[in-house]
Amino acid sequence: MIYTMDQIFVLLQHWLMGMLPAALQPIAGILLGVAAIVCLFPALFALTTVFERKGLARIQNRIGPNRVGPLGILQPVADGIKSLTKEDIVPLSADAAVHFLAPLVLVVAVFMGFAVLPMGRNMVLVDMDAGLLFFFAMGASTELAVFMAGWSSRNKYSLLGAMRAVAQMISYEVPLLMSSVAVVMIAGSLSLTKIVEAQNHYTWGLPHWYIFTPWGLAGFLMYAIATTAETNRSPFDLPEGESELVAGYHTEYSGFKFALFFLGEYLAMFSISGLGTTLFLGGWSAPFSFLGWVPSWFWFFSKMMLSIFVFIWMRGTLPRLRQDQLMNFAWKFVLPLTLVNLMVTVLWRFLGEGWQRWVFCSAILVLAYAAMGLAGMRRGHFGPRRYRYAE
Amino acid sequence: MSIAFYLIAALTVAGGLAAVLLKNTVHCALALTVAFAGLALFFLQLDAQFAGFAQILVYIGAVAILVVFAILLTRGSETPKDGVFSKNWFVGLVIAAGVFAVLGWAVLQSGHVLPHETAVPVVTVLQIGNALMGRYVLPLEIVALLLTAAMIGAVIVALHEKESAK
Amino acid sequence: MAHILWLVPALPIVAAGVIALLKQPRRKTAAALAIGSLSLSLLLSLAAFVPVVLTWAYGRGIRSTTNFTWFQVGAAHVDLGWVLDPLSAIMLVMVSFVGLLIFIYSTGYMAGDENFTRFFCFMSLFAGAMLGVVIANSLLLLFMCWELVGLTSYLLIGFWYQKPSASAAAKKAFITTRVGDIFFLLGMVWLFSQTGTLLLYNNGTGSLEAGALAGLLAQPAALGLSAAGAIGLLIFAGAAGKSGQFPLHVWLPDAMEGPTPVSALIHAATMVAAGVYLVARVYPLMQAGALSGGTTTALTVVTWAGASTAVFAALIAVAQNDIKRILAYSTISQLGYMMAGLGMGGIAVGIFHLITHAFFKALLFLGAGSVIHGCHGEQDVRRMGGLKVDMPLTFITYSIGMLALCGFPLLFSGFWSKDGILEAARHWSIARTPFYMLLFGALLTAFYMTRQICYVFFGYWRGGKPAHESPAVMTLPLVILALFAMGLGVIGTPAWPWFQAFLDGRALVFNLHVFTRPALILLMGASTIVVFLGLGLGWRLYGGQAPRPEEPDVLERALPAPWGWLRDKLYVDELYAVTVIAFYGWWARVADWLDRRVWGGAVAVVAWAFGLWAQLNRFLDNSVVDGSFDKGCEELGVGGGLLARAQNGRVQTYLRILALGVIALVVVLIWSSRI
Amino acid sequence: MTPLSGYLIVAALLFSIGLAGALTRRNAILVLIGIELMLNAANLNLIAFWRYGPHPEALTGMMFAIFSIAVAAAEAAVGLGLVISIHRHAHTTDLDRMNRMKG
Repeated sequence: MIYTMDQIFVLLQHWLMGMLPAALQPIAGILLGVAAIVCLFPALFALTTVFERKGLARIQNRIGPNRVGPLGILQPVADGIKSLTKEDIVPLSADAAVHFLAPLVLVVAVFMGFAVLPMGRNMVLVDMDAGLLFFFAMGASTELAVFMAGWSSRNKYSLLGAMRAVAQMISYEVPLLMSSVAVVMIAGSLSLTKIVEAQNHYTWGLPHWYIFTPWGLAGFLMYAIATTAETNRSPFDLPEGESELVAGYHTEYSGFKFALFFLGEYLAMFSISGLGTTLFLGGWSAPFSFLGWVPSWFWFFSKMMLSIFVFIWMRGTLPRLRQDQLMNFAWKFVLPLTLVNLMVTVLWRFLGEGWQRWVFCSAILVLAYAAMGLAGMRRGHFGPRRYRYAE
Repeated sequence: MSIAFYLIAALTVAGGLAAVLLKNTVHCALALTVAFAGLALFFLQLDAQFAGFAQILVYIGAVAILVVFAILLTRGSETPKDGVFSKNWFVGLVIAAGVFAVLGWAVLQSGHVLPHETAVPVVTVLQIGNALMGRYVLPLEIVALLLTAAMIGAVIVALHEKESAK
Repeated sequence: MAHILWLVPALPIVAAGVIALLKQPRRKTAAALAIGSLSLSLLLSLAAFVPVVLTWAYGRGIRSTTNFTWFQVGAAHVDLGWVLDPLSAIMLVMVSFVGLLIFIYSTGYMAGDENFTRFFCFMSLFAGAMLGVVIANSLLLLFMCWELVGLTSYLLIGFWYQKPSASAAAKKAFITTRVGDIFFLLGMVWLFSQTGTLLLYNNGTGSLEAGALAGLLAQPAALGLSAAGAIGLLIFAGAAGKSGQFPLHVWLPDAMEGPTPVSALIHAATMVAAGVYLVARVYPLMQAGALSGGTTTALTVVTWAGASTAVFAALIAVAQNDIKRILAYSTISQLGYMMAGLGMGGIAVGIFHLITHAFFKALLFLGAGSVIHGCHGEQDVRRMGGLKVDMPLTFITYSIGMLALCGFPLLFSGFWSKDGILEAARHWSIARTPFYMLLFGALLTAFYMTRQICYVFFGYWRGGKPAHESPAVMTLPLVILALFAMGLGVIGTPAWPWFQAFLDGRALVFNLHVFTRPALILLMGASTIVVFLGLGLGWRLYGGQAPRPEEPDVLERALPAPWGWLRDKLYVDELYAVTVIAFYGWWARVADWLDRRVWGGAVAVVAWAFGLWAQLNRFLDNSVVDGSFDKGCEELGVGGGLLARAQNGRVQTYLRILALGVIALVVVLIWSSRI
Repeated sequence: MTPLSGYLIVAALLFSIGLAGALTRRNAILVLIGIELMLNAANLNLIAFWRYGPHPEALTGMMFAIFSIAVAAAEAAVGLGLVISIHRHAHTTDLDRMNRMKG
């Protein structure tokens, strides 16, 4: 029973495939998987929008959407209908082809990422040997889409937004990779399923998630920061800082294309927090061994949604950074720390079992964090803003 | 020769041609990325998963962006009045054609000695990692050094002018 | 212990090296380094000294050497090494201890000098070299350190090189000692040629051991000397140079131009004693084949030189007015005593006086330094006086040193050591003259020291600014040294001749009955009388009232002519000026003339010839070579211009050519593969 | 026509296209793009030969390709940096106007 609950989607897929001739079955399996993803995540996106709006409203002491449907649950439906029926405006001077392609490329590239995420036991579309690499490759190609959007719609705000976005994405991609490489070094594989398997053990009922090790914790924090910047979420949402440039690179998009951008952004959030879950939070493995009976996919999605919630929470809490602060933070704080973290991981790997490695690794990390933080503060690279008034 | 091969080849060559022929420099850059993607697909088709993904990561993720940035920084995107092709472009074209003729001829000549379909090699990332850390560790180090040097060099080359301007 | 003995000299030398690298203002570091290293050396020396004493007490072999080959030329190999025996052990302790005290003193004395660090660099280099001299077991090593010592002495005398007198004195010291060193070198070479080794002791094969000595004795040299004796005399010449024996003493008084601690360390306690030590080291060489009465020609020469120097220097000291010069001459005369003691009484006698003298003469010099310091750099005794009130501590210690130097009976070390020498002189088999000379010397010593004391400490203040007592860092060493100057005599009394026994490796016997021996009583009485005579005379003349600077000295009023001679140091310098230096000057002029006229002319002729040849070549060049060459250049220029066309600075052109090259290459490859 | 030769032909075509671009375009960046294309054609050759060569398990060609990708990245970075700084100097990226180095 438990097994069936756990494997229900897999079984479903097999059952459906069973109705087809053997020749088509591989293709059919893939198609089914793709279809599932393509249906599931946009739905999730719809839910998340309303969830976010309500959450922000709570934080800002409002009520939020509450007109459409009970408690405004159906708000996203209304939004969807609106954006579909809205007139699609393309600026006259815009570069039609690129302007048209940009959102498509973005969404496609983002969707690709889900292909390698294990969303549950045996629930991965393609179990690639170099899954992580694939994921990052796809993530890298979204930057191009953003640029295309910004450049093609001949508008200096869009262009500025695009430039900002691309610069920011590139500079935060480095710590993102670095912090994931630490996991790869310990798990000894680029395949995400193997990484999850490696974390799926328990001692005294507690899981062996990587976040519960010094390097894992540090890596996870770095990863979280990097992802926030990668997905242009606040406090790193300069690319679409409404106060400065109207809406960043999708200023000139309206109607369905705009919706696509919106979708792409949230999908990116989903996929990247899914990856974080897989790398550091033990993927679909249960937090306590006695909870093993709960289906694995439930754990995956709940963890993912949890990190989504954190995203929203930060958005509601933190103010936006300045461009130079952003860059300094990336290159002078996050990157060095990830490098230190790599070294520490190596140490952890070769120090062998025993309490020493806990002490040493944590000590090194804490010291590095403190030293770099203080140095940065003193030089004013980051830290509290200093306001300069016009003379 | 499978259908996939022809499709990918068409895509890649089209991308390449566009990258060379288009008037708008940014379009060229985008077309270039198409060509890169096609090559990545080629690699995948040739069972070189790792190389393919590396290709995407490096070229589409980094080089294309670099090119685009360079274009914007040099305001090269607006097309110059006096044509995008250099004065005696014809000579260049002829030479390129000559090169292609020679290469193609060579390939076709040696067609009979080339090996035929062989067994699909299974290459795990683990093997690649072992190779990189074992047999090819020296080149790896050298490449790492080279990349560092290149990074510093690029930064200095791009920064120097501003410094002196201050 | 013996095998790490090399650390003792090595430490200060290393310290010197480090200090040399320090920056000028790092004064404290420099002083700390120097003093620390030297105190370490002192500890090591003590650690070396104790076992030697113990082994001697148990009557076992008390000489341990460590040798190694430095380099090898064919069959002959040059060995270096160090020896640990009573002689070196005692010298080690003495040098490092006195040196340490003087270092501490210098921190106070040189406090105001801006070249503080340089000073300490040189000082500790000197200390290291001197310790090296002491432990050397090979004449070569000894010679190296010897030269190092000479160099540092030169550097330190000329420390205030701004003063022309100082630099002149430095040069003088260097050159004069060099004269002796040449003899030393000669002796060394000769020794090497004879024995094939420069090691002193090398369990049986050393040059000072029976086998070699026998060989040397068999070798007759000129005027009835055996090779051993001749070599010994040559080496003695070197020693005389260093420790200012009669003909070569002239540099020592001028050496007082250096800072006072330098005078105390180098020109009183240690370096000048190095000569004596050297003679003691090679004593077997001189003693070899002793005639009846245990003396040889070489030893006789040593004795006469020593005795004459003792009297001669004492005489000059009487008429000096510079506080340090008086002490310098007394040093010379005391060194004479030591030499004489070596010549007549053997190692123990000479070295005992060396040790005691080292302490009280260092004390005197430091006291003088303290006086000079107190009187703001005044050195003329006639401009001092009445200081016993202003600087009581200095006065007490100084007078202790003075009494020790005079050999005041029973209480002071100088008495016993000098007595040993006198006794030896009395029993000398050759002649009695040295005995009386030395007695006379003792009288003079007592006299001039009293004179100096009266000038400096008694009477009333005749200088400018009133004097003040020196800081504790300077007076403390004085006190310590004073204690030793008094107490050290105990270890060498005739009743309990520990020192002598230790040096000669004899068993130690204690009996008070020696004092009942009439001979000894007589001798001690004689020296006592002499001393008191000297003191009394001095007090009688100067005690009441020392004359003020402008008016002539008391003695001068009495007998002006001899006083004049003495004041002018018996005209030795002038003698040298008219003989040696004049000769050198003449020879230099000759060489100069030769240079200008003869060689210069030759060179000029050659140069002219070459000039001619060059003219010829130029003609050839202009007419023949250049013509063709220019043509060639034009051709090349034209060709280059043509080629430069191709280089039109267009990248793409180059690229095209490259591509063409590719095509050609592929075609060629394929053709070649075809055939 | 074996599959390998097919890949080789495509590679040669790409190479020639890149060369043509490098030879005919004015914009220095476009020339760089052409060179990148040529490099990639070479990579394709490497991979193809690795795949159809006698010893694919030795990974030689693959490694060669990976290294050449890394080197190409460096080359692009430096090349573009040079172009930018030239643009700062001469305010043009037109190669025909950049002939100061003429002999």
